[in-house]
Amino acid sequence: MLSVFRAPIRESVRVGGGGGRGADGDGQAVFHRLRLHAAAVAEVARPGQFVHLRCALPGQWDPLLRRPLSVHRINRGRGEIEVLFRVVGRGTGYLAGLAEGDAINLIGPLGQGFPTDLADGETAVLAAGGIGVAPLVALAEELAGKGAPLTAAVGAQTAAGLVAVDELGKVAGRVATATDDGSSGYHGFVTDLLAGLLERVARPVVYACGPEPMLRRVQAMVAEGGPRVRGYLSLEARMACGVGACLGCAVRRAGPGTAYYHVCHDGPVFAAQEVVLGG
Amino acid sequence: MLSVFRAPIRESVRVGGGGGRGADGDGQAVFHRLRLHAAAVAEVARPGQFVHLRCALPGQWDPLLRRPLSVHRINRGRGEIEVLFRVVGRGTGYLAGLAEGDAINLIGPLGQGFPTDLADGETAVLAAGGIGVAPLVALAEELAGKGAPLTAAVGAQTAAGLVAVDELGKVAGRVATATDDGSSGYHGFVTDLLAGLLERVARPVVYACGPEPMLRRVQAMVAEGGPRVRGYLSLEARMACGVGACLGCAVRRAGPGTAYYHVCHDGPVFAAQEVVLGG
Amino acid sequence: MADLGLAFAGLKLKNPVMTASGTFGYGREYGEFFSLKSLGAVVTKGITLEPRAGNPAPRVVETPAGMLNSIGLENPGVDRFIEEELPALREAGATVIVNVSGHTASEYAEVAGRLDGAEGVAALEINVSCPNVDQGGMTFGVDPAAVAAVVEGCRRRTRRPLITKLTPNVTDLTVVARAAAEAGSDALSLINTLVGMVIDPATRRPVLPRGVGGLSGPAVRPVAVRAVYEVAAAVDVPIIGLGGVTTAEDALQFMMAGAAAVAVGTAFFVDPVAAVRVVEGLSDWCDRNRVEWIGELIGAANPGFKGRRPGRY
Amino acid sequence: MADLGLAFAGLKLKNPVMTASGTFGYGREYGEFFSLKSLGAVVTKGITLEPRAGNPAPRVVETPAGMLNSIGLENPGVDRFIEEELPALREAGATVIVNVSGHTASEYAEVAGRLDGAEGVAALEINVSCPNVDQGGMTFGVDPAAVAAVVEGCRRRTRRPLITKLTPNVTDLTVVARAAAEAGSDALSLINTLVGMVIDPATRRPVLPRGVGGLSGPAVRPVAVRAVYEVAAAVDVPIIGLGGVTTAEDALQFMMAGAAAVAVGTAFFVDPVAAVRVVEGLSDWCDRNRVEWIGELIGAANPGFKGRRPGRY
Ligand SMILES: Cc1cc2nc3c(=O)[nH]c(=O)nc-3n(C[C@H](O)[C@H](O)[C@H](O)COP(=O)(O)OP(=O)(O)OC[C@H]3O[C@@H](n4cnc5c(N)ncnc54)[C@H](O)[C@@H]3O)c2cc1C
Ligand SMILES: Cc1cc2nc3c(=O)[nH]c(=O)nc-3n(C[C@H](O)[C@H](O)[C@H](O)COP(=O)(O)OP(=O)(O)OC[C@H]3O[C@@H](n4cnc5c(N)ncnc54)[C@H](O)[C@@H]3O)c2cc1C
Ligand SMILES: Cc1cc2nc3c(=O)[nH]c(=O)nc-3n(C[C@H](O)[C@H](O)[C@H](O)COP(=O)(O)O)c2cc1C
Ligand SMILES: Cc1cc2nc3c(=O)[nH]c(=O)nc-3n(C[C@H](O)[C@H](O)[C@H](O)COP(=O)(O)O)c2cc1C
Ligand code: FES
Ligand code: FES
Repeated sequence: MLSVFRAPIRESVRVGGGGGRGADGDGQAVFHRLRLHAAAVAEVARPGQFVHLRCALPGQWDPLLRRPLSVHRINRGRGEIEVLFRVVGRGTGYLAGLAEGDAINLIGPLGQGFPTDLADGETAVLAAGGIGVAPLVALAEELAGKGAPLTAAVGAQTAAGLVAVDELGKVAGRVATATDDGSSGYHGFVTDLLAGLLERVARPVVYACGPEPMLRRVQAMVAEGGPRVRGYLSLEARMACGVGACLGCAVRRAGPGTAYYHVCHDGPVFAAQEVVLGG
Repeated sequence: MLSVFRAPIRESVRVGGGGGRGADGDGQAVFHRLRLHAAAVAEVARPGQFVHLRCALPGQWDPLLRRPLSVHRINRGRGEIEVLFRVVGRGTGYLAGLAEGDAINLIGPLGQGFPTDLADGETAVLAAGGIGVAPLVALAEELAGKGAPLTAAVGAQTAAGLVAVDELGKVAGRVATATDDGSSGYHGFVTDLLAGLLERVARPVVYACGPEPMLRRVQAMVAEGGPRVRGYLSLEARMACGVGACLGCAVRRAGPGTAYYHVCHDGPVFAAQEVVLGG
Repeated sequence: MADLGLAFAGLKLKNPVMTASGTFGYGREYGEFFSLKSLGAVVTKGITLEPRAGNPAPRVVETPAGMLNSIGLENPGVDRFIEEELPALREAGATVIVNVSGHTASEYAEVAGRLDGAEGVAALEINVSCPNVDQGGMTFGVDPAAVAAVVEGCRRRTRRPLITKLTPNVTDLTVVARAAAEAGSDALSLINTLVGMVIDPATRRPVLPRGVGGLSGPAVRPVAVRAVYEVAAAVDVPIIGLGGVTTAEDALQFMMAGAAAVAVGTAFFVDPVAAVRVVEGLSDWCDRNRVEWIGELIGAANPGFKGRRPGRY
Repeated sequence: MADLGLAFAGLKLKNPVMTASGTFGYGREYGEFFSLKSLGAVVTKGITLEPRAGNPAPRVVETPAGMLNSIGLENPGVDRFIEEELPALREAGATVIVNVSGHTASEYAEVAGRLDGAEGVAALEINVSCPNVDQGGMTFGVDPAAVAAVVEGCRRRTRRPLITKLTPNVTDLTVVARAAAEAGSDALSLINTLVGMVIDPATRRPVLPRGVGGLSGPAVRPVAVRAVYEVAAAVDVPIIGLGGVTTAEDALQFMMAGAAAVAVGTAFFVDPVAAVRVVEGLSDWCDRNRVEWIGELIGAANPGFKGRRPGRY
């Protein structure tokens, strides 16, 4: 049986990014991290899964829908999970306004996580665009725990958009970074870095999360790599239920004819060749 | 020019009443008092006027409408006002959940206050039912400041519903209390106490605020008193705009034909003979 | 403990709380949060004759206290529904109402016919909000004659109780309601979604690929309560009220307006156990207000209420 | 600074933001919060031939992200309006549009005639959402012929621009819109309120004494945007879009759907300076998005947009 949880906030912190709360006029992103007590969720959550959070007081119906956020870190011992998010609108604005001692109404963990069983000789190659880093930290921690070989690259528009690189570095070793404007790390796209990694690694298993154009590029790179390269993409979609009941979060299945997966239930993680992005 | 104010909360306290937040299943009332910094409001506010408070975060549209609350106390020197309210639903629940340091979006002061010029020989007689005491405290303070003779009676269903009696007592001297169940003070209605006061006072000016059945009774008593007794009632009505623009808060005018006053603009205080209650 | 059971239109419901079609899939997902036996009935996602892939993304968009959806009737088709989905629902002990859709009157009838043979179907709910391809794409639901034709067609192919689900996007709902009742519908469901649109100023396009979508959620509740109130004063067939039901108080509004039962839809997305809370809330409310049997409340706020009163469970 | 001025239907507006009739009185109250000159136009509360007392209390009730009202057209009648209210509006420098109501076509026409002589009336907005007493009480607005008759009657009595304000409570708004345009309406306003009801379970009665009321506010916005989108693809007269406008982004939705201007209504009750914020927000948005003249955005999201483009101010 799944439940609806009331998860007390253990820590609420603004992370990196620019000034002001909410997406600023000047496009500077603001990030926020919440550490929640939710033992039953932490117990079973897998990297790549998400939680679905109510963003209004009880009895208030606007904003109406829950907001999906990836499980950013899992601490089974303490019964805690963390979420890391970009403050973009009313829902994330509400969450960023919560403080230690407040509680969040959540359901989860939901969806299918990343497959983390690597064959001998395979190396995990993590690629994140912007806030897409959120689920990859939990993934890196799990892979590192299993002793899997691991490398990572993170990109963002500007240096201020590079978040959680330290957390990732702690388990993944050196993390290559890229920014569109060259304000930090490599001047260019994270997919350029990924291309380099794919050349250097014998049998890469790509795990990617980020904006759709980036994921499309990753999808193409995985396809070009042929059988030598496996790839998994974590997708976003507008959701209502988050559990597979409303069929709201469609993404096209690859293959002949028109058919859809549902991101909340069949995903959010898909094998790169399974889906048609932007379809 | 009127303005929309962002009033920082200086103090937020639960007052008297029973257990739990919100109106409890067992009918125990919960009361709350907020002290707000709103210098421009405090500057011009008069007893009997009200403020109109937004009860949702910016950008949230549910609950939609503002909530009217009487000015409970005015401190011009500190630029503060207080509101005292019963927690009954989503709006007052939201307000009761705010803490020192939060701010409220408010407009006001709105409406017509109590006329406080007493003729020689007149005595102010204040009668409150339940939370109807809220505006009468500011009134008592103003009357006392003017040196007007003053006496007061407060009633409630049970002892837990008697609030702000101390504040009132500080300026009005002894406050007679009544409860429907006899759990405190006189066992009966506040209007019974008022009847006694009207007999003892030569030229009473009645100021009443409370539930409609009580106000109807007061209205009748003022009428029976003839020219010897003046009376003013502070009314409630469902409001939208609070400023006289929507015509939502109608109360029937006394007299032939059908015509309406608007509580927010013509009131909330009316001379007892001006209005038809429950019409 | 108040008695919440009701019997009407050939249905026996242990309580008057159902699920709204399309918000509850085929019961599997929310069945992980609570037992399907705790509800009066489960109404399935709309079923068509052939499988349908549905519309491209995005399919949902949030609105103030509501949402728009444009799912496009994604479903596996009636045959696979009977094979793959119905058995689990039956085993979960749910009272199952199958929502039926189509683009032609004969498609509706054919689906009704195939379901007539299936075990564990308590009733059919005919969703007449689909575009009528034989008549230029206006929805069936706005045309009383078209509604009557669909109902009659289904009536000939099934012995199960028929519920007709009406669209509120009409000038006078009572006309369509009467047509459905006279054509043999045993009950009515109202309302389906209102037609709405959200435009994204940044892209200068409607958010949903088809432009419009169906508006649901608390925002539409006043429209739905009014619809039930009006129709309950015009026809005597039992009504299932829905549109923004989130709490027991909301459910009571619908029942007092004249609904024999209610359905919870969009509220599931806010609270997966919303329907269970409505059942519990109704029970508490009845106890507190000394209502022995919930059936007493039907039409209580509607002086013109015409309905036959349901029986006890 | 972007140019927000527009000229259409014989109106000159310094910006496309008006007030919605009935939410702004005669301008006096909110005129204490900001200068009426800062808006494109002020639309008055509905005026009838004779004074009206309006409905008993309560007249308003909150709903999720919306509200119902049942004011009952309380107003001083056209003669006292001209004498007592119009001069102040004129002096405040407002562009004044007078909302006109009636129970018979000749009542509308008579009000229009009396206003024709009054100084400082920029246009008339004909509210056809009143019950038509000559035709059994259905509102004029649901019957294209009745709408045409009202418009023609007013047209004969006034030279001022005529705006017809349509009710959304119909099956097909485009039919009524076409009837109004063909009868000589220079512009259309949409939408008026949806019909809704709230029942109080505690009293077992509708909260509003007349049962139903008009639903407005953010909750109805998706319905209103869709209405503008559909009508803007069906007729070429300019449209004033309203229903739940609270922010500049909302206003842009309406304009991109095809509205030449918008009106702010219920939002005033939330924020007395909402309309001013919409004007400022539009100006900012245009600057940020390099839109020189706001007129460029009209119909931008509507491939079927048929409207004539307004002129510059
Ligand atoms: C499976 C999944 C996992 C996610 N994990 C994260 C994460 O770990 N960190 C993070 O910062 N963001 C994550 N997102 C995106 C996040 O859900 C949105 O940023 C958030 O919903 C925005 O809500 P808002 O109210 O602040 O913004 P608004 O723009 O006001 O939201 C309006 C509506 O659009 C939806 N919406 C807006 N943006 C998105 C989006 N990008 N994806 C899906 N729905 C959206 C909202 O849920 C809401 O219904 C994830 C999305 C999905 C689908
Ligand atoms: C001029 C005026 C002064 C008031 N002063 C006080 C005061 O000082 N202290 C106090 O406790 N209460 C006062 N009230 C009553 C107070 O406004 C309501 O208790 C409050 O609006 C309830 O809001 P809610 O969201 O908690 O309740 P809900 O019941 O959820 O409110 C739903 C809607 O009904 C309206 N409403 C509910 N009860 C009332 C009511 N009694 N009067 C008017 N509208 C109501 C709300 O404003 C809201 O629009 C006053 C009312 C008026 C008109
Ligand atoms: C995502 C979604 C899918 C829906 N699919 C169907 C459907 O297949 N058939 C149908 O008759 N109604 C469908 N509806 C309408 C609902 O059953 C219901 O009539 C409407 O949503 C109003 O109720 P609510 O406000 O409680 O959601 C759907 C609604 C939603 C939100
Ligand atoms: C309190 C109130 C009174 C109204 N009175 C009128 C009126 O007299 N004439 C009219 O045409 N519309 C009237 N309306 C409808 C509004 O002008 C507008 O069409 C509707 O409220 C939708 O816009 P909104 O959601 O921005 O309020 C009234 C609306 C409200 C809320
Ligand atoms: S969000 Fe409902 S099916 Fe995915
Ligand atoms: S609340 Fe709008 S006129 Fe009083």
